[in-house]
Amino acid sequence: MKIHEYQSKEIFSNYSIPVTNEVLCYNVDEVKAAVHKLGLPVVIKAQVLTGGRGKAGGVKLAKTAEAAVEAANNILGMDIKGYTVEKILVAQGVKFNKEFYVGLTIDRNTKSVIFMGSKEGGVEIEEVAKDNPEAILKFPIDPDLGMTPFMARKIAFALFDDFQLVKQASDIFQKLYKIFLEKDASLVEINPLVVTDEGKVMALDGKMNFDDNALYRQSDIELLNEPTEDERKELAAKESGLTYIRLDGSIGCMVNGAGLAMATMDIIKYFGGNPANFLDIGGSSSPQKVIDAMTLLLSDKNVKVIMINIFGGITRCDDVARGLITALDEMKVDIPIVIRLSGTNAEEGLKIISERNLPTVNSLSEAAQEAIRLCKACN
Amino acid sequence: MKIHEYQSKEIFSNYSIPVTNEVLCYNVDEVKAAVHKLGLPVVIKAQVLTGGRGKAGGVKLAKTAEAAVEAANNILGMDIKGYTVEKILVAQGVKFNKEFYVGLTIDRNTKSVIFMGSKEGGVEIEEVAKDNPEAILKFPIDPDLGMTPFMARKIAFALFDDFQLVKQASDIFQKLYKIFLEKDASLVEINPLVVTDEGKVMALDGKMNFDDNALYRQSDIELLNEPTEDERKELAAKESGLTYIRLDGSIGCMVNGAGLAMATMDIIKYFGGNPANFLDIGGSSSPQKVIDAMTLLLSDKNVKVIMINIFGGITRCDDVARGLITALDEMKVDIPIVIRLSGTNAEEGLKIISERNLPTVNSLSEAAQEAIRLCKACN
Amino acid sequence: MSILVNKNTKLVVQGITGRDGSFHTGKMKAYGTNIVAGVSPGKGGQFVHEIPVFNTVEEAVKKTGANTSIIMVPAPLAADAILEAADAGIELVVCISEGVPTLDMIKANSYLKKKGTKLIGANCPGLITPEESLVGILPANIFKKGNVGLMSRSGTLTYLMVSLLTSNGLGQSTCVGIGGDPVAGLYYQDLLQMFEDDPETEAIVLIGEIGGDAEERAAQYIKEHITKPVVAFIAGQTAPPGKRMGHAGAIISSGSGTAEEKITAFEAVGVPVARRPVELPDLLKKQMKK
Amino acid sequence: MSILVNKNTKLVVQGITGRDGSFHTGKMKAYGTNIVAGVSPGKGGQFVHEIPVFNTVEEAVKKTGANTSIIMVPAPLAADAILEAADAGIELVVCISEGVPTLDMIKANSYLKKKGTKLIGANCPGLITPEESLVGILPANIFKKGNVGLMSRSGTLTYLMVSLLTSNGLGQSTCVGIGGDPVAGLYYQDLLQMFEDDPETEAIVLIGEIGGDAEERAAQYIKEHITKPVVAFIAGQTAPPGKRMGHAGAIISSGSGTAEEKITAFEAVGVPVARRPVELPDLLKKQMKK
Repeated sequence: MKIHEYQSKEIFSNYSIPVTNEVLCYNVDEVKAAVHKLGLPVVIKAQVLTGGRGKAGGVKLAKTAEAAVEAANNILGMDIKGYTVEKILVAQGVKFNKEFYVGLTIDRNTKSVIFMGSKEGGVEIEEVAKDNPEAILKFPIDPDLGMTPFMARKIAFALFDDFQLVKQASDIFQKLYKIFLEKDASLVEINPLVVTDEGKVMALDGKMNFDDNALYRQSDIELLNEPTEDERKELAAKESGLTYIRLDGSIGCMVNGAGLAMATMDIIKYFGGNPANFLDIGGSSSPQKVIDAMTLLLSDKNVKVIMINIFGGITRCDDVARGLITALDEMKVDIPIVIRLSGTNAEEGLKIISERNLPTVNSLSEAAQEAIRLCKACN
Repeated sequence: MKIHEYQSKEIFSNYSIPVTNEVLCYNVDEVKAAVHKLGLPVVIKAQVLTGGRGKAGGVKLAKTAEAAVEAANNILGMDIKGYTVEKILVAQGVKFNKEFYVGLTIDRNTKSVIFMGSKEGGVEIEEVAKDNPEAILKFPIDPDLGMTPFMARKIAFALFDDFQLVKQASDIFQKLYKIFLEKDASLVEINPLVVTDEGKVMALDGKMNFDDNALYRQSDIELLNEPTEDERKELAAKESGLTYIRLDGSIGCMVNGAGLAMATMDIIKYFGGNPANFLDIGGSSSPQKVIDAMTLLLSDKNVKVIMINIFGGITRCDDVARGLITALDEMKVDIPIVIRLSGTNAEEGLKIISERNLPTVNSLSEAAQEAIRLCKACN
Repeated sequence: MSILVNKNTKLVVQGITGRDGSFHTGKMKAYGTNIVAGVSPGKGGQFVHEIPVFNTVEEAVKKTGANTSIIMVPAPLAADAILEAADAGIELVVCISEGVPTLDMIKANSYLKKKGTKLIGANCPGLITPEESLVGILPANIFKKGNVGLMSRSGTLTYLMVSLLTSNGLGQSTCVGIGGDPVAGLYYQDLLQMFEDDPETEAIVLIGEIGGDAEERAAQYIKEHITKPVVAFIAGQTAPPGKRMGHAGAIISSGSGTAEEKITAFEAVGVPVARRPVELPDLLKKQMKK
Repeated sequence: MSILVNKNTKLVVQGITGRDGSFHTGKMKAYGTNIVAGVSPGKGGQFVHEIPVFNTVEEAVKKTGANTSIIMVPAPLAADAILEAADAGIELVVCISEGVPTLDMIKANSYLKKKGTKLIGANCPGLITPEESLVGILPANIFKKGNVGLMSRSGTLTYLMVSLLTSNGLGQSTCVGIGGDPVAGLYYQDLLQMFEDDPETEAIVLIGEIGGDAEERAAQYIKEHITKPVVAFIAGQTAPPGKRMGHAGAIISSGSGTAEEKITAFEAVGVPVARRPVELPDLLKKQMKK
């Protein structure tokens, strides 16, 4: 789960990490009030749950109140990678002489939280990572020790020359780790962390992602969730025990298991087709799940064919077949369905299916080819 | 540092560990009000910073208001092992059917906090430890894990049969460990932890000691300190860099280092004398320390002879000698002094001393024997 | 031989009285797994499928000599269950539970390392040594005893692969589902080395997924340490970037972790990668003949 | 040989710019200890007694190859300094600082165990291998090279003992002050084994104190593992119960940890105990002749 810059910085601020003075605004009137309150210059920043807003023109420096209003007018309502800008952050302009990148995330290799720091802040860190990987320093944090003072100092000495800055930075680093742990984050980033002309270390931006598996114990974070329409659909699916991701093809897929679902999409593409979605109905096999999955697939107008690929394990093929029959009874399905059942209770499942004269196929490749054929026939 | 039962239970209560309803009282009027508030029966308990109050008659059950007043009258002002009872705790009487002992302390062998639990609660646990050591179960707590739910449950299953009790107890155990860590305790005890007739697990008593070395970061705990007069003297000494413990003999000792100080006392006793104190002037050797130490020794009217035993290391013997001369110049010293200097700058020190015609001796045994002789001569 | 589980496996089921725990205990027992105990706090003294239930893992180990544990408890309790198993001296812990918070797993892994306990999972289907021991929720009927060691980050895709292997006459020594979480227990490298050291394993199948760099690291490890033939498959060759495909591990972003990079990494160290599952058995046979 | 410190010791002084740190650095250097670096955050680039100062231990280790550290920083910072040394790959850490909170030392010891780092202290005078290396605040002039290994929970009492040994012609292989805190690093058992394994050590002196059961455990260990002659002394034979005698460790309560019990424990395993310090050299000579 992601949250906005202004929310991340509110959390930083609650942990006494210095951030810019700033006001969240929904309209131009609020921007005027904010400029009045903060003084000039200000920076106007689009608040959207995606990256790349800078390139998209979603960040503007304004030296006059008029410029601030103009920038706000331009940015509000702007589309950034499919996200409409509904909120903007008006932040006090700060003079600084150096930009750093710091971030914490999970490192699967050391099985720890890893701290990343770079003197090359202020730019897209992914590009630094690609072009100049040594410029990003990495420090795995021992989970039994946490971010000790010495470790925070060691990192700070690697980034800063002046001891006054080292002291400020190491304090911030300890707090960032504390935030990461206490909020069950999966990513905490400050880019840029700056040294102001007054010699103060300060977060000019903030980014936080959270571990979805831990949201149950982070109710204050969960409240901040602002899913997009697609994400809402995915969330609703998740509540029914389904993992659903909408894509742009026309073959609706229903598969059990994430890996098999990906492999199914791969096969469809391999034979020249285009999957309309990733849909994993998961391990357990209640017929209701199949009904929910069918509803989800049929709600996408792009779907021309449905391809069902089940490898019975925990999932029992006869359960799937029964769910499918019920779904067909309850809802109007006027597009073709290709079914492949295999594994636990496949024979019983196939028998149930065949009683309805639904087409079944034996292999995954066959299923994909048949789905593509039917899809082309629809056009 | 020790605190009272009522203070320990206030801390328990702040961590949501169930304790009895109770009121701290300083006089009989307060006891009457407390009985009115709590209802009958009540238990009246002396609040003193020492053990053994039960045997001394400092704990009484009162079934009527009159009995409560009588008990309070008896207990207030009572002397328990040299401590005068100035406060009493009036606690709601609770019916219970089983008493347990639980405690946490430092285990130097496993280098961890160790949890101790026994089904034989309500009695002096030291006696259980002596007579029936297997009745005390011990669980070292991994410092990297802390008191995990499974560990608390494991301990609780070892003590309780009923799962409802296990759940309550394991919750309490986790909180006790949290208290131990967050308050830098050196001992946390509940004796007895009872199961009430209503099936509730509850702390009827509470005891906490704290790590003196950590008091600097436990200001709320430090505020609870109530040193006795002797302890105040010891504390004042500590502020001058001295470790002083008053004993009941007549040979005042001034030594550098705890081990050497103990060995010096041992030697005095070995030759039939009696040390008036343990006094360690510590490692560094400012003359002022020697002056402070002399002042402390002379403030004890029992002291008949002063025996100085310095093994110069960090401590320089000439510094000690100079401090001694200054002390003799500044204060009236009319009792004999035996001096033994050895180690770093011993020669210079002895030279300074000999200029004042003060007696010096060569070995520790000789010093002790001379001090005893002089002491006897004083009587 | 085989790896990790075999006829000497004495299994304790943590969460045996739960719906899933009870169901799969039945399945595992039916397969012949030597299940000696179950654990469910407060249910000690009961029996599930005639298996005695204890209140704590420690008690189960003391009374039954259990050396392996499978965990099927709700996700918020799973990490604590792992710690309990390690504390009790269990040698191998298999955690099926899905949705365990990552920070819990980091803490648990650190403790396991200290205790020398092995972990498979969390969020995994478990593992099987065909005809000896099933410790997991894999559909037993598709497996066949043989000499191919298999490891996979995915569940049902593994079943598909195994059924292809079996129908092509390629039996398995041990098949391990390592799980798809960001922080998992034993990983490709660990298992590659175990298969390398296992005399019963003649060839290795590695089934990977998009996301992370585990496959790239595995490729590097194979180059440096593995002499037996290895064949791979990568799911998610056509997944769009930045989308989370059901496994926490299966996310590709910023141009790293794509299937193409992983395939390149494997082929660069001489590990052929099947483009479709159905191609894998033949690729494997070819490698084994070399 | 000797134990723990010798001519190969490359010492880094943590807290070198402090009053005590600077003073004892001078003393140790004068004795001939190979001090390669100092550490003091923010003072990197300076020199103390011509020794280069670094901001972090890691940097000091990288630039100078330091393998041993002595810590002379204020107590609230001491545990973190220990962790920093261990993190930087230091093999032996000697913590002089007095007054370190016990829970800090518990945490630190757990990490050291994981890293395989050895610790002496905290709250100890350090150690010396005469004529080779002094890592501590012990008065160097009383020591003499020889074959007696000595360990002690006390400071000045040790000096008294050593001067008695030296004046009786009994030189020392290594003398170690293990410190008097409730949770310390290397303890009697660890050092007993090291002296047992050290060919240069012919006999061992153990100086104990009242409080705890460390001496009783040492006696048991001697019985089971030590073949070299051992002689002991226990301070606090006449200390009243329940009084804290300056060392956190030296507290006797509830009838355990008394000098009498400790003496009995040693004598029961054939370790003679001197009643007065002055008796010890002769006892030792007698044992060595056996």
